[in-house]
Amino acid sequence: MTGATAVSGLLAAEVPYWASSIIKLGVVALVVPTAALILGYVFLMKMMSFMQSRLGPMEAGPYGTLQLLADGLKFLQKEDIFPDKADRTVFALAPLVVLISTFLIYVVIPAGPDAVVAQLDVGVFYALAVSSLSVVGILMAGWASANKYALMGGLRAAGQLIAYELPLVLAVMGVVIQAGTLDLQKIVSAQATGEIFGWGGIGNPFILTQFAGFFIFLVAVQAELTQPPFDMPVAESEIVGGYQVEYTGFRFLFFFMGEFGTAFAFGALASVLFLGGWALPWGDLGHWGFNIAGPVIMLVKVLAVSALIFWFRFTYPRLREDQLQRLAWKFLIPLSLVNIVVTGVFKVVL
Amino acid sequence: MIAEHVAFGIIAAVMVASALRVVTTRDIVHAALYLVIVLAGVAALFLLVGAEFTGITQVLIYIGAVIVLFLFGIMLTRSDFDQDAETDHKRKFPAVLTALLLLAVMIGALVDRFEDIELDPTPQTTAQVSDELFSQYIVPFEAVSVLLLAALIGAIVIARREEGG
Amino acid sequence: MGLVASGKAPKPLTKLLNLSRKYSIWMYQWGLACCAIEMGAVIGSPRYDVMRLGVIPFPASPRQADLVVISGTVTDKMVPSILRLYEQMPDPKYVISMGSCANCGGPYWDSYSVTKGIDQIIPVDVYVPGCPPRPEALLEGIVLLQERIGNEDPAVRWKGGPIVVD
Amino acid sequence: MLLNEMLLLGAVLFCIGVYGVLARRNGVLVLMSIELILNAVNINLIAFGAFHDTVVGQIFALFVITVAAAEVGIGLAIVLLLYRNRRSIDLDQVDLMKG
Amino acid sequence: MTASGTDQRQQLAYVAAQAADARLNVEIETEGMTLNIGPQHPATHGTLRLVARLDGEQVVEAEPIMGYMHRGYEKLAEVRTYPQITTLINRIDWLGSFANEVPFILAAEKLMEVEAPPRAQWIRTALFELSRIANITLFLGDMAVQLGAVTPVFMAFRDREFVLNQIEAATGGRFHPNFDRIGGLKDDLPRGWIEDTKQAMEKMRNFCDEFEELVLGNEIFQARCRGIGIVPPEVGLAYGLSGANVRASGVDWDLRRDGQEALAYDQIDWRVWTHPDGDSFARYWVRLQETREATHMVDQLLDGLPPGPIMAKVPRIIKVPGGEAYAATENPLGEMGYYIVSKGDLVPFRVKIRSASFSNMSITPWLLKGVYVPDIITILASLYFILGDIDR
Amino acid sequence: MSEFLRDYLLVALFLMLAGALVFGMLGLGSLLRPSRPQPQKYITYESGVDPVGLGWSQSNIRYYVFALLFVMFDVEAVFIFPWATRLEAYGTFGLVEMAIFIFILALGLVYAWRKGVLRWI
Amino acid sequence: MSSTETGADAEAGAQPDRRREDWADKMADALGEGCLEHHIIPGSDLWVRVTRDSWTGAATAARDRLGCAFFDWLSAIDWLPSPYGRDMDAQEDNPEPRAAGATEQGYAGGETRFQMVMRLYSVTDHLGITIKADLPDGDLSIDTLIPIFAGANWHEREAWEMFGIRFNGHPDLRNIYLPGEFEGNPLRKDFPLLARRVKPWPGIVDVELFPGEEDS
Amino acid sequence: MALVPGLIKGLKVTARTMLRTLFGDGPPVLPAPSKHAHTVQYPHVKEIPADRARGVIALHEENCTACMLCARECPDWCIYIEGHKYLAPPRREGGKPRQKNALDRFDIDYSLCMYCGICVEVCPFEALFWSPEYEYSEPRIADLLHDKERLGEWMETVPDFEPYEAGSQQKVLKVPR
Ligand code: SF4
Ligand code: SF4
Ligand code: SF4
Repeated sequence: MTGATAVSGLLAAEVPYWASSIIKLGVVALVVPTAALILGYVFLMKMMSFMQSRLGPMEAGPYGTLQLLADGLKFLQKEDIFPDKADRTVFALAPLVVLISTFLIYVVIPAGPDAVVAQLDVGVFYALAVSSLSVVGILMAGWASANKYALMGGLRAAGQLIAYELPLVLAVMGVVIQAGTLDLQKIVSAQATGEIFGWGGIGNPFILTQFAGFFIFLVAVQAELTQPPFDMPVAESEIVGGYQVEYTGFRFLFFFMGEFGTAFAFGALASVLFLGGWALPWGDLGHWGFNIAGPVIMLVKVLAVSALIFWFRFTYPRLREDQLQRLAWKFLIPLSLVNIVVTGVFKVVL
Repeated sequence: MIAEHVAFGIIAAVMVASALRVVTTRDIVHAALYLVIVLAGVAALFLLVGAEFTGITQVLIYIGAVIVLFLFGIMLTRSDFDQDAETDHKRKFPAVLTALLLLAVMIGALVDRFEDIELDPTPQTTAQVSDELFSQYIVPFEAVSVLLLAALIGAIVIARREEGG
Repeated sequence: MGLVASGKAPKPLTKLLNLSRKYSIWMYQWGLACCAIEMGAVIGSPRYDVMRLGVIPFPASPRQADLVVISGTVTDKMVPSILRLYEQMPDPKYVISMGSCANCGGPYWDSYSVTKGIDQIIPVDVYVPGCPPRPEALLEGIVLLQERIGNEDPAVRWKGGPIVVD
Repeated sequence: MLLNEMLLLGAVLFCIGVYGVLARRNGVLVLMSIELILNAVNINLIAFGAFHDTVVGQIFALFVITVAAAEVGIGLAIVLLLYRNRRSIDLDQVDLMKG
Repeated sequence: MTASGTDQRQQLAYVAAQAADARLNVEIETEGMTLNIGPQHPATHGTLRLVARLDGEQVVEAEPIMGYMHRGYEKLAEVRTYPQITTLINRIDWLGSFANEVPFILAAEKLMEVEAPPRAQWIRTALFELSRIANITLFLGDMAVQLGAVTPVFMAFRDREFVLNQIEAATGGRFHPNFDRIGGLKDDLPRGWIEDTKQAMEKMRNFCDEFEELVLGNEIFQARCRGIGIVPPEVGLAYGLSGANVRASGVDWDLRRDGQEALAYDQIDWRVWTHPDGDSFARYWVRLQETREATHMVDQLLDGLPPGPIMAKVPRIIKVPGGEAYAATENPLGEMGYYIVSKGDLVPFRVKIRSASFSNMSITPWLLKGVYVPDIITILASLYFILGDIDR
Repeated sequence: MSEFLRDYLLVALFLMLAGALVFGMLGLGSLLRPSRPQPQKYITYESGVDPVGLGWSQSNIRYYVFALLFVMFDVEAVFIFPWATRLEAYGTFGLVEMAIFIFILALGLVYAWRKGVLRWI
Repeated sequence: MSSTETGADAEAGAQPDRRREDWADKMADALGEGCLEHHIIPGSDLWVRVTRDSWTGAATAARDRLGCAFFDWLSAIDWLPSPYGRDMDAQEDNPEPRAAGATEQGYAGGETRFQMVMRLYSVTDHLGITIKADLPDGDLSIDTLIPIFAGANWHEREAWEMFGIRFNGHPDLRNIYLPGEFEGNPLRKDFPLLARRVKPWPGIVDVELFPGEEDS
Repeated sequence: MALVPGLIKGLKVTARTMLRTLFGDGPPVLPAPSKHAHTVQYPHVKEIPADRARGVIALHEENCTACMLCARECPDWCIYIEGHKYLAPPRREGGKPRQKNALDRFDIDYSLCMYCGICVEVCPFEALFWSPEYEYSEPRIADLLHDKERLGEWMETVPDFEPYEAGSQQKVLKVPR
C-alpha cells in the first residue's frame, strides 16, 4: 500500500519516494550482512561453544564480538581461485544468485506498520517464490565447480531444497486460510486482533491454532537452510563441503552470508506467520511508535526462532539422503495436506 | 508512463538476446541459465501489466521448479564436465527460414491491427483471479488436477521402466 | 589491481589487514598421526578451545583455509598430497609444523618411508616442538604465529615467502 | 506498454522458439525451445487480458504454465529414458522418431 | 632455507607427485564414477584413502589404499634396543598408547622369564584400562561427528582430558608414556593419584550416561546405524576382526578374560559385553558399555592395589635370551600382539606386530560392497581404526 | 508510476543491490588480495590426489523423480493459494472443490508411494 | 608360567601341556608327511612346522579340526644374519656375511632363509597355534590362504611387499604400504636403512671410559 | 522412525551443558562471563602441567661428566656432546692429578627428540632432568637446537620430585640446585 510512506511515519514527515527507497536500500543492505553477523556470532560461535562447554571466540574484540568482522576482512584478502576446469562465468555468478534470493526475501518482511520495504498483495507467495531461487544458484555452483564432491553436493542440495520447498509452501497455507490473505501485514494484524474461539486476550498468534503448520514450517526451514540434521549437501565427513568445495575468499563468504541471511529471513518469516510478527496484541497497530518497537519485537522473536533452529543443529546427527526424502514425502507433505483440509473445515464451519 | 516504457524496452531487449542465446549456445547448462533470464523477464512483464499473481507463479514454477527439472535432466545426461557434444543440426538454414517467415507473417498480422493501444496496468488482485477461477473455470481447474495426475503417473511409469531396464 | 601487492598500501591499512588476518585464521582440519589428536584436543577440547584465539576449524576444503597444521608423520607416499594441499590453499597461507615428525622426522628419522621434515617441501612459519607437543604448546605456536602475522609486511607475504617481520 | 509491443515481443520469442525446435537436435534443448514458445503464448494471453481488463488472461496463463510443467516432466522423462538406453540424447540418432 | 631452494624442491616433489598419481590412476581407473575419499578427508581420521566406484550413490566396489602412515616399525625394531622399542611402539595406536607397550613387554618378559611384581601388575592393568577409556572415549565422540553431530566430540574431548591428566601425572606423558619396563614399571604412582583418578572415573561414568542420552538414544543416530554394516561372526573371525568388533557380533571372547597374559584381570570383578546384532549400532553400544565397565575396573584395581616393589630384578643392560614368543592383549582396538624372535642380542632379531586395526579394516572391501555413500562413513567410523595401527 | 509498480521497482532495486554488493566486494578484494599462480592451485580438489574417473554417473534417476513430484505438487500449491485467501467467501462449495483437487493429487502421491519411487534405495 | 594364570594353563605350566600336545597330534594326524616338527612351551605356546605344500592344508586342518576360526596374522621371517654387523648402529659392514646355511632358525627348526609364519586362534578353546613353513631359497612362493581365511588378503600383500614372497592365486598382489616406485623389500635383512648409515653416530666420540671402570 | 523421546533427551543434554557453561550450577544471572567453561584461557591463564610431565630436558652441568651414555642410548641420536680431557688438581694433598672431562658442547635437538626420557633415565650422574615447560616454539628450525646454556636455564623450572603413593617402596630423589 503505502510503501512511500514507510519512513515518513517514522519521521512524521513526508519523505519523497526516491529518498525513502534509498533509505530502504541502505537499511536492507546493512540488515542482511548484519543479520548474518548476528546469527553467526550469537549462535554459530557462542551458542555452539557454550553447548560444548567452551567459550568460543574471545580475543578479537571484547568477547570476540569482532570475530566475524575480522573473518570478513580476512576473506577480502584471500586469493581468488577459479579451478581450471570450472565454468568461469557460472562459477562466478552462482553466489550472486544465492545472495539475490536472500535479499529479495527481505523486501516483504514487515517490521512495523510502515517499516516495510514493499507491502505486496501476494507477500507470502512472493517470499516463498524468491526463496526457491537459491536452488538455481546452488545447482550452478555445484555444476560449475567441475568437481565431483561439488556436483554431488549440488544435486543433493537441490533434491533436498525442492523436497522441503513443498512442506514449506503447504505449511503456510494453513495461516493463509486463517488470515484470508497473502499480505504479510494483514497476516500480522489478523494475529494481533484475532481471537481463539472467541477469546482475544492474546490475540491469535497462529502458532497456537496452527501448531502442526509451525512444526512443519520449522522442519522445512531447517532443511531449506541445510542445517543438521539435514546437512548432507555440505556434509564435510562425506563430501567435504559439497557445492562450496571450490570456492575461496569472498565468494565463499557470499554463500555463508546467504545461508545466515536466509536463516534470519526465514526466522523473520516464521515469526510473522506464526508468532504475531512485529505487533503486540494490545495497542493501536497503526501507531507510528510500532515502527520503532516493531523491529525490536521482531528481533526478539527472530532470535528465539533461530535459537531453536541452531539448537537442533548442534544437537543432532544428520539423516541419510533417503531418510530425508522419506520424511518429506511420507510424513510432512501428507501431514500438511491434512492440515490444510482440517483448517479449511474449521474456517468454513466456524 | 515513460518509466514503464523504458523498463519494457530493457526487459524486452534482454529477453530477446537471452532467448537467442538459448537457441544458439552450445553449452546446455548455459542454455538453461539463459532460459532463466528469459523466464524472469516474462515474470517481470507480467508484473508490468499488473498480472501480479501469475508473475509470481512464473517465478515459483518456472524458475524454482521447471528449471531445476531441466538442470537435473542435463546433469543426469551429461557424462562429463567438459564434453562438448554436437547440439545442433548440421544445416540450420531451413530452420532459420521457417522462423523468419513465421515472424514476418505475425508481424504483418499484428502490428497494424493493434496499433497504439495503451495497456492499462491496473493490478489485478489475487482475489479477482481466485473468484474467476472458482466460478467460471471450475471444471478446467479440476481437469488440471487430473492432468497433473496423469503426467505424474506417466512420468513415473517411464522412469520406472528405465530403472528396471 | 594489487594495491597491497605493490606495497603502496598506507600503513594504517596494512595494520588493519594484518589484524584481521591475525584474528581470523581458518584452519584446515586435517591430521596425520598422533600429533593430530593433540591438535584435535586443541580444536575440540573445551579445555583449550582454539576458537578463542580466532582460529576457526571449519573448512573441510583447503580452498577456504588459511592455516594448515602439519601434525604428524609425513611419509613419502603422503608428500604429493601435502604439497597439493598446500598449493591449493589460496594465498596468503600459513603453515605450522607440529611435532618432531613434521619438524625433522622425529622418532622415524631412520625409517625408509618417512620424510625427514616437512620444510623440505613447503615453507613453514612456525615449528612447534614436542612428541606430541602438549595442546598448550600448539597454542603457544599459534600465538607466536599470530604475533608474527600482526607485524608482517603483506607486500612480501603476497609473494608467497614465509613470514618476514619488519 | 503498447499492446502491440507486447504482441511483437511474443511473436519474436515464438519464432526464436520455433527456430530452436527445428535447429536443435539435443532433446533437452528442444524442450527448452518449447518452453520459449509457451512463454510467448503466455505473454500474449496476459497482454490481451490486460487489454480487455479481465483476469481470464491470467487464468489461462496459469493453465498454460501448468500444462508446460506437465509437458516438461514427461518430456524430460522420455529424454532420460532415451539416454539410458542409448547413452545419448541426440535426437538425430533416435530412429524411433523417424518412424 | 632460501625461497628459491624451496621452489626447486617443490618443483621436484610436484613432478614426483604427478608421476605417482598417474600410476595410481592407471591402476584404479574404472568405468562409472570413481570417488576418492581421502587421503585429505575429514572422514578418515587422517590419511586413509578410499577409492570407491559408484553407481549413483551406491558403492560398487571400495578399496582402501593405505600406507600413508607407514613408518616401518618392524624394520626399525630390528635396529633398536628393547627400551628404545618400548618408547617407539607407543606411537602405533596413538590413542591407547600405554596399551601398546604392555603386550610387547609381556612378550619380552616371557622370553626373559621374569615376572613383574604384583604391584606393578596392578598398576599396569589400571593404566591399561585408563588408556582404553582415553581411546574409546574419542571413538564415541568421533563416530557421532562423522554422522554429523558436532557436540558429542567436544564432550568426548572434554572428559577425556581428565583421564589424560591422570595418565600424565603418573607417567609424564599424555600420549606416549613409555612407562612400562621389562620386569616392572619405570616409577611408582605419585601421592594423591588414586584419589584423583577415582574422581576422574566418576566423571567418565557421567560422560557415559550423557552419551547414552545424547547419541545412543537419538533416533536419528539409530536410524543411521542400525542394520548398517552387519558383520556375521564367522566372517568377522575369518577376516581377523577382534575386540569390540566381534563382540558386537555376539562372539563372547575377550583376551583380558581368556588370554594367558599375566595381568590383574582375574582378580577383579567385571564382565564382557556382547551384542547380538553385529551392525554399526551394536559396535557403538558395546564400546560404550566397555568404557563404563573399564571405569569400574579401574576403581577396583586402585582399591586393591597391593604394596610392594614395582620392579623385578633385571640386569641394567637388557639382553633378551634367544627364542620366540608371542604375547597379545585385548587392546582398545582389538587384539594387539607382538611376536618377538630374539637371538640373545641387545636388539630383537625380528618383531612382528599384530595390530588390531589392520585386520579390522581388512573387512572393509567386503563390507562396503553395495552400500550407499553416507553409509561408508558410518561403517568406517564404527569399525574404528587408527591409522598408525593399520599402517604401522 | 503506480504504487504497485513502485513496489516492484524496489524489488528490482534490491536485485541490483545484491549485484552491487557482490561486485563491489570482489572489486575491493581485488585491490587487496594477492595473486600467485602455482601449477597445482587450479587443479580440481579431490582429497589431495588427481581427480580420477571423470565419468559422472548418470544413473541417479531418483533425483529426477523427486524433482518431478515436486513440480507437480508445486503447481498444485499455486492453485491452492488463491483459494485459501478466499475460502471464507466460497464456503462449503469451495471446500469440496479443493478437497477433490487435493484428493486427486494425493492419489498421485499414493501411486508413487506404492510404486516404490519414494524409496531412495 | 605365571602365578596369576588361571585354570588349565596354570596347572599345565608345571607338567606337560596336554591340550597343546593334543593339538600337535591332531595336526600331525591331519597332515601326515606334511607336518615336519613341532615345539611346545608348556602353558605358553605351540609351534608346528609344515612343508610348503601343506601350508594351505595346515590352515584348513587348524580351522576344521582344531576350531581355529580366528585368523590372527601371517608374516615371514628372514633368518639371514644382518650383513650390517650386530645391528645397524655398527658403522662398518659385517666383514664376512655368513652363508645362508650358517643361519640358525628358531623354534620348530627350519632350513632355509625365509620362513612363513602364521598364527591361528580358537576363540572357543582360547588356544593359539603358530604354523611355520620354509620357503626354498630359489623360489619364494607359496599358496594363498584367501580361500580359507579371507582376512589373509592384506597380510599376504604385506608379506609380498616386505619380503618379496609371491602368493600363488592371490588376486591382487600389489604394494600395500609403499608408493609404487619404491624399490626393495624393507624387511629383508640386507635392506639397508640409509639414514642410519649416513648420519654419524653422536655417541662415537668417546671421551671417557664407562662409569665404574674408572682408572685411577 | 519412532520420533520424539530420544531427540528431546538429546536437546536436554545440550541445553543443560549450555546453562552449566554460562551459569555454573548457580542461578542464571546475566552477564555470565567465562567462569564456568572448562576452558583455560591460554595466553592469559596458564595451567601448570603435572610435575612429571615431559616438557623439556634440563641439564645440570656440574654433574655431567660427558660420559656419552645419554647420547648413545638416545634412539633419535639427537644429543650432541663434545668434551675434552684435562688434568684436575689432585683431591688430596700430594695425590696424583686426576684426569677429568670438560664439557664443551651439549646440544639437544628438540626438533628431533621424541621425548622418551631414556637419556634422563640412563644418566648415571643425575645431570639431566625433565621440566614441564613447553613454550619454546620457534619460527626457525635451527633455534630448536638448545645448547648447554639454554639447557642449563631450564634447570630453574624443574620441580622437586613428588612423594609416592602409599604402599610404594621407591625412594624419593632430590633435584640438585
Ligand atoms: S611427533 Fe611424535 S606424537 Fe607427533 S606424530 Fe610424530 S611420533 Fe606422533
Ligand atoms: S628424550 Fe629420548 S629422544 Fe629426546 S634426547 Fe632424550 S633420549 Fe633422545
Ligand atoms: S648427561 Fe649424564 S649420561 Fe649424558 S653425558 Fe652427561 S653424565 Fe653422561
